[in-house]
Amino acid sequence: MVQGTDRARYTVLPLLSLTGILVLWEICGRMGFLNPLFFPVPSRIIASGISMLLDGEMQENLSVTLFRVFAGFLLGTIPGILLGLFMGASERTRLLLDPVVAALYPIPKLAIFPLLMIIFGIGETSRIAAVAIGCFFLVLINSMAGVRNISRVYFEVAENYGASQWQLLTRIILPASLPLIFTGIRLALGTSLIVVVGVEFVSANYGIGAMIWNSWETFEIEKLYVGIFLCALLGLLFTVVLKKAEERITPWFGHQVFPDQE
Amino acid sequence: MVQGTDRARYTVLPLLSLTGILVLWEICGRMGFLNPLFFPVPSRIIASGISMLLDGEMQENLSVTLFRVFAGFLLGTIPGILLGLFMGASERTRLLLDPVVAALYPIPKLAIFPLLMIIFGIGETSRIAAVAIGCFFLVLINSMAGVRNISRVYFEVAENYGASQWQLLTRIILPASLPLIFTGIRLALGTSLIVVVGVEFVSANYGIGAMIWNSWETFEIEKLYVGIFLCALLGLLFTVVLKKAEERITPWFGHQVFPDQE
Amino acid sequence: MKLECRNICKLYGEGTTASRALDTISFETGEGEFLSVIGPSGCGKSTLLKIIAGLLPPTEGTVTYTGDNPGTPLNSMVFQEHGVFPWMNVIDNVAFGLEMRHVPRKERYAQSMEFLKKVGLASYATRNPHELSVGMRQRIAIARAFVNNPAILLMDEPFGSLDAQTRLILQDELLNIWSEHRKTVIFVTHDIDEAILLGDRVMVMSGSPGKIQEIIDIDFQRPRDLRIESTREFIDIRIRIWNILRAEVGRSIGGDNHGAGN
Amino acid sequence: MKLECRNICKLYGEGTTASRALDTISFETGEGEFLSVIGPSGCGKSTLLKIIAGLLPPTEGTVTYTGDNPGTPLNSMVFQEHGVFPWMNVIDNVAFGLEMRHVPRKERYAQSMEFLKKVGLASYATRNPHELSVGMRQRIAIARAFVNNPAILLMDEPFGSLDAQTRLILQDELLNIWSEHRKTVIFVTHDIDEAILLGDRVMVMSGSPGKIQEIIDIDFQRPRDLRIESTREFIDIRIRIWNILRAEVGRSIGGDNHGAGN
Amino acid sequence: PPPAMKTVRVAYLPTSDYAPLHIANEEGFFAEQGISVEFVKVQSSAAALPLVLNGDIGVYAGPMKIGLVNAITKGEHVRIVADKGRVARGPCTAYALMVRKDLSDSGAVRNVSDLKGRKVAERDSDYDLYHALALGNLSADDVDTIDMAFPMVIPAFANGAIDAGLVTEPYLTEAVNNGTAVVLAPAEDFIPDYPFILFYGPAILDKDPELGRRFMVAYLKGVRQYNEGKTERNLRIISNYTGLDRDLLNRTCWFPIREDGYVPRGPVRDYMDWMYDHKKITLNLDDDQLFDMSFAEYANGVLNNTERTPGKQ
Ligand SMILES: Nc1ncnc2c1ncn2[C@@H]1O[C@H](COP(=O)(O)OP(=O)(O)OP(=O)(O)O)[C@@H](O)[C@H]1O
Ligand SMILES: Nc1ncnc2c1ncn2[C@@H]1O[C@H](COP(=O)(O)OP(=O)(O)OP(=O)(O)O)[C@@H](O)[C@H]1O
Ligand SMILES: [Mg+2]
Ligand SMILES: [Mg+2]
Repeated sequence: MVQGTDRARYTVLPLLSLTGILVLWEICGRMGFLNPLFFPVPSRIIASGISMLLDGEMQENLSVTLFRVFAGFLLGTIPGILLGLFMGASERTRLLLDPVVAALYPIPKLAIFPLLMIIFGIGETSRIAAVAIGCFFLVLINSMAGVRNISRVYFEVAENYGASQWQLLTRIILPASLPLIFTGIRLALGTSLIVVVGVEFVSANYGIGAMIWNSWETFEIEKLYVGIFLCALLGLLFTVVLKKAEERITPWFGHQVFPDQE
Repeated sequence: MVQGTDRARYTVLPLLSLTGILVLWEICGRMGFLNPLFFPVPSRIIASGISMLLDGEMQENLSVTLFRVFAGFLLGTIPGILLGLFMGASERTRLLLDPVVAALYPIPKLAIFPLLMIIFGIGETSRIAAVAIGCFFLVLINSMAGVRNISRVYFEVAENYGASQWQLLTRIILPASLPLIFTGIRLALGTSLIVVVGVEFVSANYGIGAMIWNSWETFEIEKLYVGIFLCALLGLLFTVVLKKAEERITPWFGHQVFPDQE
Repeated sequence: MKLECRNICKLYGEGTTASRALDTISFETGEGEFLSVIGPSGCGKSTLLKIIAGLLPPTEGTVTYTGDNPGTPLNSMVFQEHGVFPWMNVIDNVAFGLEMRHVPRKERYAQSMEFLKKVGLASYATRNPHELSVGMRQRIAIARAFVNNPAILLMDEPFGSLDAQTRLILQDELLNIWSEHRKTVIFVTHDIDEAILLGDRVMVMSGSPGKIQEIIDIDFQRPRDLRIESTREFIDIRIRIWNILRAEVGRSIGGDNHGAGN
Repeated sequence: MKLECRNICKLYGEGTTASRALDTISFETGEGEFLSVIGPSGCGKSTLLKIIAGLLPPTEGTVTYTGDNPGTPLNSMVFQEHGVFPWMNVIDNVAFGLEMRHVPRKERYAQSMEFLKKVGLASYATRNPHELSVGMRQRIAIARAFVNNPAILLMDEPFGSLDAQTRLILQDELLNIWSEHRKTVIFVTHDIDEAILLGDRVMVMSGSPGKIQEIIDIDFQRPRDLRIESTREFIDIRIRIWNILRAEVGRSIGGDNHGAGN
Repeated sequence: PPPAMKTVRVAYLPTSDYAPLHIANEEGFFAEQGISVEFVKVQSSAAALPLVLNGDIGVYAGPMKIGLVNAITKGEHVRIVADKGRVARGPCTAYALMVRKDLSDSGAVRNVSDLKGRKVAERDSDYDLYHALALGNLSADDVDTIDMAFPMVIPAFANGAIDAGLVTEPYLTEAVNNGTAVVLAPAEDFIPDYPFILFYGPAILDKDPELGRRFMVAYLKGVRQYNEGKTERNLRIISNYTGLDRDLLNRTCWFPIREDGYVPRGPVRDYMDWMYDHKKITLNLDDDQLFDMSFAEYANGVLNNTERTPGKQ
């Protein structure tokens, strides 16, 4: 495979699918296959987005949401990784805590959000807590799977070479489960967006969720799509950044497996 | 390690943590550390649950929710696994679709639920669709990671022994990524509960989510906890069943890694 | 079946960081020839076999198979890292190639059992690979290649992790099968005696980048057995190969005091 | 350092499905003795080494270390499945044991570099293991054990996947180090010549369950080199060991026509 | 001969002001008209609007909202067809600006102007808030507003998370009941006659106006029974569909609803003008674009021929 072609495919293919969908959407809309009341064409949505950008509405909402996402993400992910690694490595802890995780994970954050407000008070704390909880379990479960996926021989080597529990964690368990931790992080970042929007739906003046809610209220359907597009865009951005980080940090992961791809 | 002790720990430890939490809660409640308006003690919640059980309210809501969960779960998980496996195996497909997945995954289901209702109509279809979408991405991303985690030599063997694409899928890719597919399924089952509750919140007469939301609306805080407990219970149940299935289907997965555990 | 390799080059990596693993490898095998390949670790033996098997595309050069192929597979490879599937039991692993060719279950089990007996694993047929020792797993891989009855056998250090006596038995068995069917065999080994004992010719390679140093004809009459090892000719060839390899090692380690007496 | 194993038994599995891997193994090593262990695949050699290393608890019996330990680790093991960490580069892998003991970075790199040179991998110090061949990875594992300077070296078929000349060099190097420091070494191999060339004694095992058949004293003077292989005594010992092993194989494969001439 | 049964989908919230629809259903008034009603529970009128425009839902009810005006501006066929309750001076208050009880008890907040700088909860009710704050010469910028779904207001009061909030029934009564908040200013004082309205969407207006006429007859019959007040029968029906405790319902304040379906234009016009002045909408709609009273007129004709009493209010 020629190098030029390779580089081209790494940038062209991903763009192709996205623009393809947008173009198709625009065409279907223009040809009248889509009800413009609910499915406005991308060009109109973009126009609406630009005007929101110009009057600062977008930046304001975006920055508020991003703050909540990152704060909640960090607060949920870091303990989630640590506990997940620990539960993956120690069967006793896993037996003890697995049922608790299994019971708490499917509790809908939205249902207990009022309770979170009571516990953490209103305002940012409870919103960030909801995001953190959402991230926590996803990362935990994936990190746990990551540890359990590690080949036993690595643990034997570490033990034989006298690794302390801490060294075992930082030099073996953590790096070896990084590929799956990344999967967890990827899911968690996406989920943190979902949760933050849900929470902003029910209680917030600013943020992308509040913006989407207000668009429903005022039936400014383009703004709603701008909000959804922002979610999609952020998701995309997160993924690209994560993928770059992943390639750099875990280069041994993710072989190409089909013959056409070498 | 004596066998008896072993068996004891496998049943005792998991129960220990759960009952421990409940007992602690009951004690705190009885000693007046918790506001009974928002944090009724478990015994009262259980009493309320029993009365709901006796008058059939619980069974009705539960069966409605379970139907939505399973329908959505199946509809989302099966294509999710297949596409995930395919994207994991084929770099071209991955490059093409990864951005789309990354963009669609963080779109909040609740925000687009009204759009889903417009597309799928009012009623079960749109609710099940929301659940299916929620499951789809989780399983997809985990299956993809599962495939990319497969040692390259297995693919080389399969190719060398003339496996067709279909045989590659069913005999190598699928079984080899089963451990991570299970992780995805576990997350998806939990999430399907979360999504169904969220959806029942905003549009349903029956179901656990509707029950929880009605309890908020009608100040029957015990019922709310019964709803949350049901979610937790279902989550637990799902996990136990999945774990049994996992042990049976993927016995080679999940070594015990700390020396105290052999 | 005959095989011809013409000017095969292989680069790993891209651009300035690319490293040359194989450099203009050209050779051909006769019809039904047994070709041993020996060379220092990292000289590209595995890379060459994978290119011949069509698992890796060469950067330059061609591989040509000629001769008629009586319905059986073109080539079967025993991989250095065995690649036994943990999710299939022993007999299913052995029967893998047959299954890929849709041989009926009963027949493929019968054939596989025969070879399992030959490698001494008959009583392990329904065990899972993770319960077996490393050497036993390598024997599964060997049985899997044999039972597949390919036109050309590609073996990458197949006996490397076998115990001495199983090794001798399988060498013998390999020679038996080979003299029966006169398949073309390319046999990578790091054991000089083994290379000479088995091969019609021994191809001696050197590393960085991988090149053919010499191809030596071995003229012992067949059937051969261990007794030829004490002949004058055998010892001469052994010393000749050893001298090529040693010169090679001298270069690569820098010619310090590491001579091993002979 | 001396080692004493007393009545070691090992069962895998539980209850009725348990299988006996080792049966009342008793032996001791002298101070600074080099003990070779040879036996058919699956006879429990790896299991025994892991029990000695403290990585597996014996079902019955005791392992006792006596002698004073000058600050260096009690034992270091070279694993049959090498266990080189894909997330560390070559030199970090080699320096792993030193790092665990908090040797300063500079010093551990200097020491590791020395051994990397000895195994011919100096120029690969900063490469990632997944870019190396299988044999090169095994050399990393060997260097890692050596640089750790343990009181007792446990080696599980360490030279199994090395090419002939690296193997001879490392045998020589091992003997040099050993005669310098007079460490106790337990060396598992499947090569009879290697066992005799290196060992003060050769422990011959049989399988199902693993038992000690005989422990043979090897009285060649040290330093030894390849020349002893052509002596009468050497050949006698070789035949003696071979006969024990062959009887063993006869039993396990069922005594059919698989004798390999000698 | 009774016409063939037709299905109408109606969006509703589980509050007492949707009672006439449920009464009409329970008492068989819809069935009399050959209509079977399918109630679709929604969480807010905003969630229902797209479904109305889409034709999935024929009838919905609620306060005047910007979204509705925007939809009509875009040419959608939705019209106000009848009254469904108003903020009216009467024996009780159904909608109010409330303040946390401890703030009121301590005297920290005596009137609206004391809310300056405090946290006030509201849910998409900028018009109401604007006028409520105007009582104390405050604007929305003078307080810290928090957008919050209604059921969450009570825990928020209890937790001290908010200082004040716009609260409607039954949360108003419940908050007073459990001692978390008291009324600071009833809605009658700042948005008198503010209307809640019944709307028809394209599913009726375009597809089957005849169905709309029959629906209106049954609805207004339901209104009449609703206006009989807190009778045992009414309490039972409302308790059934809201899930609210019968005693609580008995204590809550019920919005008055006009039996002739007439919608006072003035307050609607006030709201429109306010929205236009504050640039919330781009077009000030005229009455033809907003109202279609022909259904109510038809129903009044039918009902006044068969029954004696004309609308009381
Ligand atoms: N985890 C396990 N569960 C069950 N049986 C096991 C397990 N590990 C090893 N065994 C069994 O124990 C026996 C000894 O295995 P071991 O790996 O010690 O053999 P070995 O002598 O090292 O073989 P090789 O030379 O092939 O490496 C084998 O019969 C194997 O099937
Ligand atoms: N994926 C890869 N990326 C970069 N370099 C690689 C890769 N695979 C192999 N190489 C390099 O190619 C060379 C040849 O590797 P190969 O595995 O073919 O050697 P080999 O002769 O089979 O060695 P061994 O006897 O140790 O198995 C080595 O120097 C190795 O570092
Ligand atoms: Mg190789
Ligand atoms: Mg072993």
